[in-house]
Amino acid sequence: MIPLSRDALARMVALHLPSEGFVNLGIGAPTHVADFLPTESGVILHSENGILNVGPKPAVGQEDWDLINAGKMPISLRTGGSYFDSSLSFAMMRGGHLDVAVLGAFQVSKDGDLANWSTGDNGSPPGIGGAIDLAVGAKSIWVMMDHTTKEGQPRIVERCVYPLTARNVVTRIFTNLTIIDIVEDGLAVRALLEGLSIEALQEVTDSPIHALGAPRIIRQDGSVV
Amino acid sequence: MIPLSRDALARMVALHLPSEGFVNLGIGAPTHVADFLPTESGVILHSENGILNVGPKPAVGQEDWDLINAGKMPISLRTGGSYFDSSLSFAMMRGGHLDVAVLGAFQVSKDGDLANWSTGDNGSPPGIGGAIDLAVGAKSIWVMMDHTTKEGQPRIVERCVYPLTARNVVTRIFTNLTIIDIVEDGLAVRALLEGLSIEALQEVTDSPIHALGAPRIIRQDGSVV
Amino acid sequence: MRNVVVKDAGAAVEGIQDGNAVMMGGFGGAGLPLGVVRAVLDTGVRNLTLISNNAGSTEDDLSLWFEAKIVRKIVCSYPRAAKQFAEQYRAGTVELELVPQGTLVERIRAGGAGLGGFLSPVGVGTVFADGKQKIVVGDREFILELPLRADYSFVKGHLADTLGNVTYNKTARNHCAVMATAGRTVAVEVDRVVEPGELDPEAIVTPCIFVDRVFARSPR
Amino acid sequence: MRNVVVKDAGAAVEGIQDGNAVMMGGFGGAGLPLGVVRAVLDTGVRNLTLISNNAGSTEDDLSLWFEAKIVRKIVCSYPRAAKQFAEQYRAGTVELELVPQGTLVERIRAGGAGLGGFLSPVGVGTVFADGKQKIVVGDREFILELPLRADYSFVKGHLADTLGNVTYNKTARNHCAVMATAGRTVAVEVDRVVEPGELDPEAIVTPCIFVDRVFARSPR
Repeated sequence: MIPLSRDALARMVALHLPSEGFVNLGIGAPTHVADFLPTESGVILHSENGILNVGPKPAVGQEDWDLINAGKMPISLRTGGSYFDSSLSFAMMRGGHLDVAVLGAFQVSKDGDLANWSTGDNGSPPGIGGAIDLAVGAKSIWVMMDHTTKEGQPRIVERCVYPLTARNVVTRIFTNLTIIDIVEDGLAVRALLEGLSIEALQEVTDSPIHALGAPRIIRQDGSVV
Repeated sequence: MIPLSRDALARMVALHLPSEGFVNLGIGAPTHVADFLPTESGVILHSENGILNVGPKPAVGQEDWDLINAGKMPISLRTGGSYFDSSLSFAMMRGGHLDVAVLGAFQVSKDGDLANWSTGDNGSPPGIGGAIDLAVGAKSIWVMMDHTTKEGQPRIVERCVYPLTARNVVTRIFTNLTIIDIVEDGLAVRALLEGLSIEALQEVTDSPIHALGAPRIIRQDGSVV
Repeated sequence: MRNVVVKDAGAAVEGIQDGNAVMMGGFGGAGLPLGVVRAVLDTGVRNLTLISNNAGSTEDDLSLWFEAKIVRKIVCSYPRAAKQFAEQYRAGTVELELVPQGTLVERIRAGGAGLGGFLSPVGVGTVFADGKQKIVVGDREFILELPLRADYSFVKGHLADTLGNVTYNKTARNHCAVMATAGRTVAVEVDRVVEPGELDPEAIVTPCIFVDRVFARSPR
Repeated sequence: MRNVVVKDAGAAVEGIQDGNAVMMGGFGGAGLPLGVVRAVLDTGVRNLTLISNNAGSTEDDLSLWFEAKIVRKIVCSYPRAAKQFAEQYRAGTVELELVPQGTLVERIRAGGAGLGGFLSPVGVGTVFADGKQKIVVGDREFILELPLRADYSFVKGHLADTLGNVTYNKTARNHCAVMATAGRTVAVEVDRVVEPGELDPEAIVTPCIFVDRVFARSPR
């Protein structure tokens, strides 16, 4: 049983985004989700630096450095897109107008607390950016991350030890092993990587999990059956 | 000695507006000031419903009811004008970006308190509109009004009896008899209608006034020499 | 692809219920979605809370709502010159919350932008401060003003594309652009519906994320 | 007629003094007025408070200010990936006030709009609430965030007319439009200066009332 590749994880998230929904993909791994969105999904991507209906990155040599995403990478504008200033952009975010924000995370707690901006390392300057506004404002906050740290430590925890981004906001976690919903009675496993048992997943998860009905099966390519 | 006509009062105010200044003319008599602005003044007029660089009213039959001023009368847009929404328009006002707001008033106190939205009559619905935002926000608040009520009662008073619009905001009063600055040590008469004495003006003013140097002379047409 | 075009004003107001809070764009007649005014009347809803800069004149406008007595409360900056409203007001059958115009639009903006309120210098030392929390910052006193949201926001745009991006015409933009951010359902009456790509992305005032329904005004 | 065009970046920064607060537009390089970056360096001012989303990368940008040690404090949302800043930060020679990006732009807007502050849900229950007043409205807790203004706001526009009306280019609009409302002196570096009337009145983003100086960027 091999954990999902980055591509497969991105594909799995992409396939779950609501049709015609307004979605912000956080910087880092979440941005990669855009590459796996089916064209017929109708998903409209927002980037907090002031653009709605983000299109794919332009061909090499065609970059316009006045047309970038929140990760400061060149993008394009889809037909029907628009530009606006940061105050309107963050009004969209904080005001609950986005259907889903997909964010990376260092840790997520069983209560949906999110820690994704700092590991508390005081050696380098901290940066918060717009992730915190997304975490507070979008209708649904999804996290995508590796299930454990490089050292094998769980990232889904009873209580975050890293500085929080926001409390009680995450509703769904996509990892390279599973899809977990954070619901009233705890962490509910909706889908499991093919060949992985709930018991094995529990071993790398620092908070009790339970199955939501019969969990669906995640294939190696990120599709869920 | 005849008090200034409405036209002459409007002309007097127009001649005092700062060259190339950003000015809002309140609804009612102040709106009339626009008709007396010398073209070379370069004054740029703002109207709070979302327009900068207001031009004259259009010819009869040429009215566009999507192009109106705060008094809901048809206007035009001068070259270099712009449209914007109410939130930006009131940001201009409250944020101190206008050089002068010219407002009508029922009463002004010696401390610059302004009462211009209600006479306390409970029979008809009150209306506040945007006058209060102007009164708080513009760099200079000028009032233009008849010196007394129709019944001959002073409008410049020790203390307003009508509900206040804002406290300590008016810096200059233009009436059909005088121009008075509200300064540290009280009401300073800058200009007097030709033939009118300070003593005679004091009789129709309910708060002590004093001359600022030798007051200039207001001619019957509203010019000041 | 997303398409928010509905066939007429009736479809634009679908779902409105007794007791709803409704924002109506416009300053005077400019920006007032007139088709919506009539369509709401036709639904027979009552007890509305109306958030609007004005309360109608004596014309074919929001006065119709007061004549039909479907407004329980109005949040408004300038309800003067509104004959039907004035009658209801004097009879005590409609409640008025009078709000300075700039404060009104800023409260709506706060609602749409997810803020809990803002500190305003407007109204300090006047009756507009009555009953409101005062907060001192530095040596200056402010009034805490609270956000406004509504069940429905109805505004008048100029052009909209089928995705729901909207432009406005001249001073008809007024409160419309902000109200379009603060309704749970936002419907826009426009002069014309166009295809995606026909509006300049730099000149779109209300991006489609805020808009749920769009319809073209019928020729009068 | 009003004409705010000045000849170059040097004229645009005239009057800047030691200890001034300076807003610099831009998100990454988009919207950063690069001519101003150099012109401010050339004046020899020091001890600036810099309000900016970023702290430069290692390129020809705000990093130059940190290399030259002319910034005493930065108010910023994302100073990571800024090598020269990081060195100063680690050495303790520059103060950092870290502000969430949306809060940063909203504080600047509040400054420009004459508000005393606003109630934000962002940061509640985190270190971003430390030292700030909490205000409960209904059953929800908010943080009181205070306005930001500056002695100078420098932003990058696309086109400006001689009156000072400004448009922006694509995502280079970002913080620029709001910063242009919140400086005591506002100077805009643009790609091209045009005559009044050449800009669409519906598409002007920053009306000229906010703008004190405009200059055309030199070809690089």
